[in-house]
Amino acid sequence: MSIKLLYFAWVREQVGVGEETVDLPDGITTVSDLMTWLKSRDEGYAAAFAKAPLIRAAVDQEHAQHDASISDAREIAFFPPVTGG
Amino acid sequence: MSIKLLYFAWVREQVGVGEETVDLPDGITTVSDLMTWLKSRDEGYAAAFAKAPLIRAAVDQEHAQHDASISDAREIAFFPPVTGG
Amino acid sequence: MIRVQSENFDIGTEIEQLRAGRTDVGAIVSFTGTVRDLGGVERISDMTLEHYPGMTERALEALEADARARWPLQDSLVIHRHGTLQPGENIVLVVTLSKHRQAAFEAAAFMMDDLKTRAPFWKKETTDTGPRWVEARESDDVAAARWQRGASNETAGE
Amino acid sequence: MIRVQSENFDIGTEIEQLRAGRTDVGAIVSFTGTVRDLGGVERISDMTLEHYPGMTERALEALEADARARWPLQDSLVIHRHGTLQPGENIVLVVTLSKHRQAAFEAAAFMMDDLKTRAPFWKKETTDTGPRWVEARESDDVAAARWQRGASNETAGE
Repeated sequence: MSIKLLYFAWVREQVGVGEETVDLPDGITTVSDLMTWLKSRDEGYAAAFAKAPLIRAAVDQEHAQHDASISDAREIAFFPPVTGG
Repeated sequence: MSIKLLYFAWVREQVGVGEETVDLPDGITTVSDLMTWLKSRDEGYAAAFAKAPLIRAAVDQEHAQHDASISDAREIAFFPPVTGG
Repeated sequence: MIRVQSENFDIGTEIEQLRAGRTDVGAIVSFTGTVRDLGGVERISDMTLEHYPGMTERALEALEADARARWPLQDSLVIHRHGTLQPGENIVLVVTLSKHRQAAFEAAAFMMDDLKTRAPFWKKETTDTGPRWVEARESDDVAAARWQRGASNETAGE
Repeated sequence: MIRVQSENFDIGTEIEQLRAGRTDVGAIVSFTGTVRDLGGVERISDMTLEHYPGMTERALEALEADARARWPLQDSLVIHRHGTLQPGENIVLVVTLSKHRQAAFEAAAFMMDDLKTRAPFWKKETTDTGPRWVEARESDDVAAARWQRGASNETAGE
């Protein structure tokens, strides 16, 4: 499964990239699974996703819980709690 | 006691005057006493102050209840509930 | 600052003058009340605002002082017009500047609710069927009452 | 209407465009959020707003639609900037037009509270001691929660 990933704010800074397209291994069905897999990729991802409880996710541009399914998702984003306004 | 009286909105229209200075007879010590005395003056005052419960008063430019004292007052105003804003 | 005037005001100009040069403000709230054509069977051709010169200024100053005693405001402004106004025209402007949005919102809402029940203005509408004095609304007393001491609407600070 | 832009906006111009030609509006509320210099030991020299293009527009459209489903609004506007801003500059503008003041106030306050917790923006401040990401505040979650269905903040109409 090929999927677009986006990172914002300090998640982006620690991961070292703002956007990428990845092929997911089998068995990754939730946001949480995806975060665990990303953490294993390299030191930057490990540092960013070590703070997993602080990280928010959006699946196809809608806020999503960590247990949300990512089947059929085309775009998943990770970021800290929002601070606009 | 010489005192300045002001009337606003439909109270003014029914009384027929916006402002006047009157000499009050003895024994008029509250807003309510003054309203009763005014009602006896002529038909216009009688019509206006027949609706006494609807009429609000200000003593020296501060909102006042009908039982408020008017001793030492220099200026008393009568008007309907306010409708600004 | 308070002003009572027959001339119109420009909302943007008033806000920009109040905020000019400040970097300690995080939230600016403005409320503008306008003459509304009721849009029912009757149409309003104009509205005349009568007021009590002297007492009006005192009442507006008092309500602004009350707001500033209850909420941390950097500055505030109340402008109320009198005279004859057409549908769509500005009647009243309240602006609040604060560090925090909740204080700015609450203080502006409080000032309008308080103004509606305390400031000595009276509206007379000219309608299709003749002139008539606008009657006070009970809902305005209810709105003002929710700010009474003890109703605890104050922001403790964000 | 919603807009996401790096350019500044003029509060007065935006309000006047929204209200132009209308006589069915009685209340106009505007909220402007600005870059605040904290004024403590640290000074903020600037602030950069990062956002999620695409999702930002969806989030702002959703919160405006929610507000208009809950309060009777004649019109509304949300503008949010991104990019680098100096202390004192505008960040966000919300404008609501309604027949009644309480609906205009509540809808504007709701939109700001909702925006603070849902719109994908992130602030990074440059201070005396270096850059830092602004942390989300628990008070914003509390403010947003008070509008949840069942909290009955809606105006029944004046």
